[in-house]
This record gives sequence, structure tokens and C-alpha cells, in this order.
Amino acid sequence: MSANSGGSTILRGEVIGLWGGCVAQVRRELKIARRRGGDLVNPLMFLALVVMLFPLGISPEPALLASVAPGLLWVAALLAMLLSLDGLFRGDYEDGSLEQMLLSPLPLPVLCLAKVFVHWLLTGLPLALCAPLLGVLLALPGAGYLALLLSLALGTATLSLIGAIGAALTVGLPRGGVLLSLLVLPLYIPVLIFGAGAVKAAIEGGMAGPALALLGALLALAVAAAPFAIAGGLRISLNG
Amino acid sequence: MAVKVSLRANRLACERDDRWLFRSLDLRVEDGHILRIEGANGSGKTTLLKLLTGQLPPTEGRIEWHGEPLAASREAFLSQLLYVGHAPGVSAALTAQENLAWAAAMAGVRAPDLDLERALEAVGLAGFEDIPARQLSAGQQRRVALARLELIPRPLWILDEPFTAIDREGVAWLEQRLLAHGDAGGAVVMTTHHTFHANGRVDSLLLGEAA
Amino acid sequence: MWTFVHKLGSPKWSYAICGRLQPFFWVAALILLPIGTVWSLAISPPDYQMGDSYRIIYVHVPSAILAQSVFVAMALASAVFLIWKIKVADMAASVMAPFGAAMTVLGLFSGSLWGVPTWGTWWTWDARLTSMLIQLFLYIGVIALRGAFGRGDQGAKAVAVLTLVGVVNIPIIKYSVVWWNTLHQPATFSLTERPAMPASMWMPLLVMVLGFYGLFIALTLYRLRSELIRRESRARWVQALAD
Amino acid sequence: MAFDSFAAFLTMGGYAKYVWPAWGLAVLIIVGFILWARFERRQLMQALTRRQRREARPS
Repeated sequence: MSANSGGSTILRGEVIGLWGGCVAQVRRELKIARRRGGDLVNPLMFLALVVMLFPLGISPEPALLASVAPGLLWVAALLAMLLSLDGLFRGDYEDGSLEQMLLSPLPLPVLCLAKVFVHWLLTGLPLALCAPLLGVLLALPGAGYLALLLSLALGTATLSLIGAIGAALTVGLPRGGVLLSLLVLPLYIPVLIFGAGAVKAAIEGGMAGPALALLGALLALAVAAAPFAIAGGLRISLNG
Repeated sequence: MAVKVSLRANRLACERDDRWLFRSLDLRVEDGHILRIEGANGSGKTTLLKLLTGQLPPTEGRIEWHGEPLAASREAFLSQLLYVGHAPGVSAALTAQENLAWAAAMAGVRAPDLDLERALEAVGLAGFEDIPARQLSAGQQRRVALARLELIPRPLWILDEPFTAIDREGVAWLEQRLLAHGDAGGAVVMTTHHTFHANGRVDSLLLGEAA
Repeated sequence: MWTFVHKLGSPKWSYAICGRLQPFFWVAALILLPIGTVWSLAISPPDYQMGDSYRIIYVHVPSAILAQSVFVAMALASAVFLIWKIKVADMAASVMAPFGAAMTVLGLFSGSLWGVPTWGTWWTWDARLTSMLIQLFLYIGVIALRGAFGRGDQGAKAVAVLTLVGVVNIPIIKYSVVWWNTLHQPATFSLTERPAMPASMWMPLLVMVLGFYGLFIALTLYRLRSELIRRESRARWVQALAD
Repeated sequence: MAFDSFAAFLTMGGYAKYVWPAWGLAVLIIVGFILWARFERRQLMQALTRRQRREARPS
């Protein structure tokens, strides 16, 4: 080790500001996800497997499958989101990175929002993009595809935000996984209702617009309020 | 020269889970101070650091940063603070350099690659820039965390057990680094059982006498 | 004002206040509930449409109202705890949760029983029953989270945040369930959304609702005192109680 | 009075098997909570006095 005995530091301390902090946070999360790899594929595999189970468990009859497809795809995507949540803060909690985030002069809710954004980008968005493919397996009528894609893209963002609250509250608990589902699933119900409702409405020749607008409203509310609850949850989990 | 560090705690008391960890604790940290907090396990060392970094509100008493209550000057305080915790804050999936770059960003300062390399070199990790942290030993991960001391300019350092997991050479370096920081007008607060060679330079605070 | 809030927050004072208020609510509950019971079961006239089966609403409606009120009360206590760091508020919230959950179960059970003669089925996905089922899971979540953390300040804060998140979500859940319900089965015949009741029917209902509230408050005060004893068991005033 | 006889009261106009269980659970919950609260208090006080006796006697 070389002795920098002058007591001075290398950097002069040029401030990067909030946006720079967010960009750094997003880039870090993307890098970690890329190195781990599995995080990106696992929810998609889960979705595909669950969707495959239903025709085997219920009936392969197209008419029947078509009638349950919107709800089925939505429930499966919701569960896939839920599964991916458990690890959202766990790694950062264990290695002490979360502590550094808490002690950053940058506002914690915004840093959390950046983290949740990456979670959605790598989990929710791929699910939304793949769900139409699986819709083919379930004989989803043609009018439903666009609504399915849009409702999932909007809805999974809300799911990420709400789920992150639960993940933040349970990150310090030894077996938080099951508890996390118990806390989060009741809060997911409105998103499920409006999401599946949008697809159903589109299939039945109605307008998917109102349901999508409601999903958008939920997302707006979640973006405005959830980061503060997530930040509060993390502070409690770390500091008691 | 303006005073850089002025952290005062008056009649501090902390109650956790219906148990008093300490009561009426007075403490002053100013430019050039190096303060070592000692105490048995469970005497509230880490909790005291959480109070001093503004993570937990004290049950009684007040903490002031430049005469203002800590809670009111949060952002100003945190932009003068460098904290290295018990866990190093080094992500296993990232390389040494990426970890350090992120730490600088969280501190809110810009860090060019060249400076990151120089900081890693200063903690003896030259050539390890692109090695993922999971392949580094515990001591090397610790050094990645301590490279923040070299890199990020902050007058107040608060360190939780900084001497754990590093070898003898690292301990000597860290001791020098802490003293140099104090001589340059910075301040250090740390929990440790390590005894300094230049012991006269270091103030000590013993927790848990009452218990 | 400030000193008053903190005085109220002091365990010893809270214990005394709860003790002084308690008898009024016990008396109210123990007078109102028997009167309400006799009135609603035996005196009020049978419904022209549903006959005597409608007497279930004298259990169903109070429990449904309590199921919601208790959660709101828990959320208020949680907010007080988080903002002013008054531990008594958290104790109150912790003591209320099981009663709220029990009221939700009672609401579900009575609603389900009422469904058999009315809809011919034990369970129907009617908007009120569905959101009550969700409410039950919210209660279970709160109780489970507290159980997972054990006693301690950390768990108390986590539960308070969850309760507040839950209470923000309850109206959204309700609205979404009603929206979903009208989408799937328009115009169901609901237990409580009925044309105006005559006074002979709603008066005993009012008595029952007030009786349930009285019981809830009395029980909360009583159990809050127990909780105070438990958490402050080292304090001198608690030691004096045992003598 | 809505009923002519006690027997009529018990049959609840044919709805006995729906009305009585609902009320039964209500009574069960109310009485159960009161008894539980009292039991809990008694346990606490017992533990308290036991500890006092334990700590009063230096062993």
C-alpha cells in the first residue's frame, strides 16, 4: 500500500447531483442483473410453465381457454412478479450497500424509485412482451393482444412499486418470502382486476380504455406515494 | 480557516426495546479529533453510530451539526460524512472499480476512471480493478470499501469496526491514514478494539459502564 | 398541547386514563348488547321479503362496520406512533388487530349464512363479501408481520407502515371490487343495500352497532392496560400493582 | 313481539339453521374475547408477583 500521508483525497468533490446519482444507480442494477443472468429469465420461465399447466389441468378446449385466458395470463404474470420480489433488496441488505444508500446525501425515495424502475424494466416489461406469445397457447382472441400487452406493461410497474414496499419491510427477516406474499397479494388485487378487466373488455368488443386509464391512475398514485413507503420500510429494516 | 466539523451530542440517551443502552452521554467531535468508541458487545456502539449519523432519533437529548439539530441539517450533514459500516457495502457481482464508482455516485461526487484506479492503487489493489468482488478475499473487499477514504473528500469519517478482516500491513496503513486525516483537519469517529501506536493522539469513549 | 400529548403518551398516565374510561364503555356494551339482542331477535317485525332470515343483519352489519372501523383506528394509532413516537399508540394498534380480524370473520360467516336462503349458495362473489375477504387478509398480514418481528421497536414501526399502506389501499380495493362486480354480475341483491328500513327495524340495528362499538372500546382499553403492564413490567408503578 | 310462542322464536320462521349459527358465532366471539382478555391479565399479574417474590429472595 502506498502511503498517501498528506491526508488529502484524490477527488476534488465535483457534485454530480440527483440525476447523476439515479443514472449511476440504474447502471449498477443493470450490471448486477447482467452478471447474475438468471433473474431475467426465471420469471419468464415461470410464466410459461404456469400457463402450460392450465390446459393440462382444466381442458385443452379452445373456447374454454379463450374465456379464461385474460385472467389466467394476468394471475400468472402477477405471481411471476411476486416471486422476483424477494431478492429485490436482499443482496444489498446483506453486503451493506443498502446502508450506503441510506447515508447518501441524495434522497432515498428517488434512489429506491431508480432501483424499482430497473426491476420493472427487467421483470415486468419482459413479462408484458412475452405474455402475448403465451396468449396464443391459450387461444386468446385476436382483439385481446394489444390490451394484454399494454395492461401488463402499465400494471406490472405498479406491482413492482407496491411489492417493493413489502420487500423493504421484510428484507431483514430470515424467512421473509412467504410473509411477503401474504402482505403484498391483497394489495395487488386492484391491479389484477383492472388489468384482466382491460383485456376482457377488449375481447368482448368493448373499450379497454377506461380500465387502462384506471391502471394508469394507479401507477401515478404508486409512483407518487410508494417510494416514500419503500424508503421508510428500508430505514426500519436497517435501523429498527 | 473555517471549522469543517462540529458534531455535538448533549445528554444523549437511547432506549431500544424497553432497555436503556446509555443515558446522558455528552460528546464533541471537531476538526482534528479522532474518537474511538469502545465497549462490550451489546453496549450500544453501533446504535450510537446510528444516532450520530442521523439514522435513528435519540430517545432523549440532542445532536447538533454546526449548531443546528441533526434532523434539520440532514443533507448538509450527509454531504460532509463518509461512513464505512460493519458490512463493506461492496456488491459481489460488481468489479472493484465498479463498486468504487457506485460508492462515489452515492456520495454525490463525480469520479473519473483514472482517479478510481489511483484510489485502488493506494489501498494495494492495483491490477484488481476488473476483478469481480466475489473473487476477492474478505480483506480485499474490505480494502475496496476503505478505498473510499482515499477517493471521496469528506471531513467527517464515521467507521464501524474498520480494522476487521485486514492484514497487519493494512492495519498499519489504515492507522496512518486515520491519523493523517486528523492532522489534515478532518475528524474520525470509530468503533474499534484496536490500540493505536500513537495512542496519545486518540480520544476514547467507553460505553456501557453503567450496565 | 405538547406536554399534554407526551403526558398522554406516558405509560403510567395512559394506564390510569384507560382505567378511568373503561367502566363507561363496559356498562354501555353490557346494557346495549342485551337490549339490542332481544329487540332484534324477538321484537322487531319480520321482513316482508326475507322473513326472519333478515335477523342475521343485526350481526352482519355491526361486524362489517367494526371490521372497517377497527382498521381505520389501527391506522390512526399507527400514524400517531410514527409521527410522535408514542409507544402507547402502537400498543393500542397491536391490541386492536385480533378483534378486527374476529369481526371480519364474523362478517364473512354471517354473510355466508345469509346467502344460503337468499342466493341459495354458501358463497357468492358479491362486492361486499369479496372486499371483506380481502380485508381479512390485510388483518392477517398485519398480525403475521408483527409475529415475525416479535416484540420490539423495529416490528412496531414496520407494522405501522404496513397498516398505513393498507388503509390507503382499502378504498382502492373497494372501488376496484365494485367495478369488477358490476362487470361480472350486474345488480345483485345485497344484504345491506336495501330500500329504506322502517324504524322498528333500524332502531335495534343502531343499538347493536353502538353496543359493538362500546364493546370494542372497552376491550381495547382493558387489553391496552394488560399490554402496558407487560411492556412496563420493570417500572416501579407496575411493581406496585402486584403488591 | 314478533313471535307467538317460544317455539316459534326458536324456529325463526324456518330460518333457524341460518340465524342461530350467525348469532352463535357472535356470542362466542364476544364472550371469548372477554374471557381471553381476563385470562391474559391474570397470567400477567401472576408472572409479575412470581418475579417479585423471586427477586425479593436473594439466592
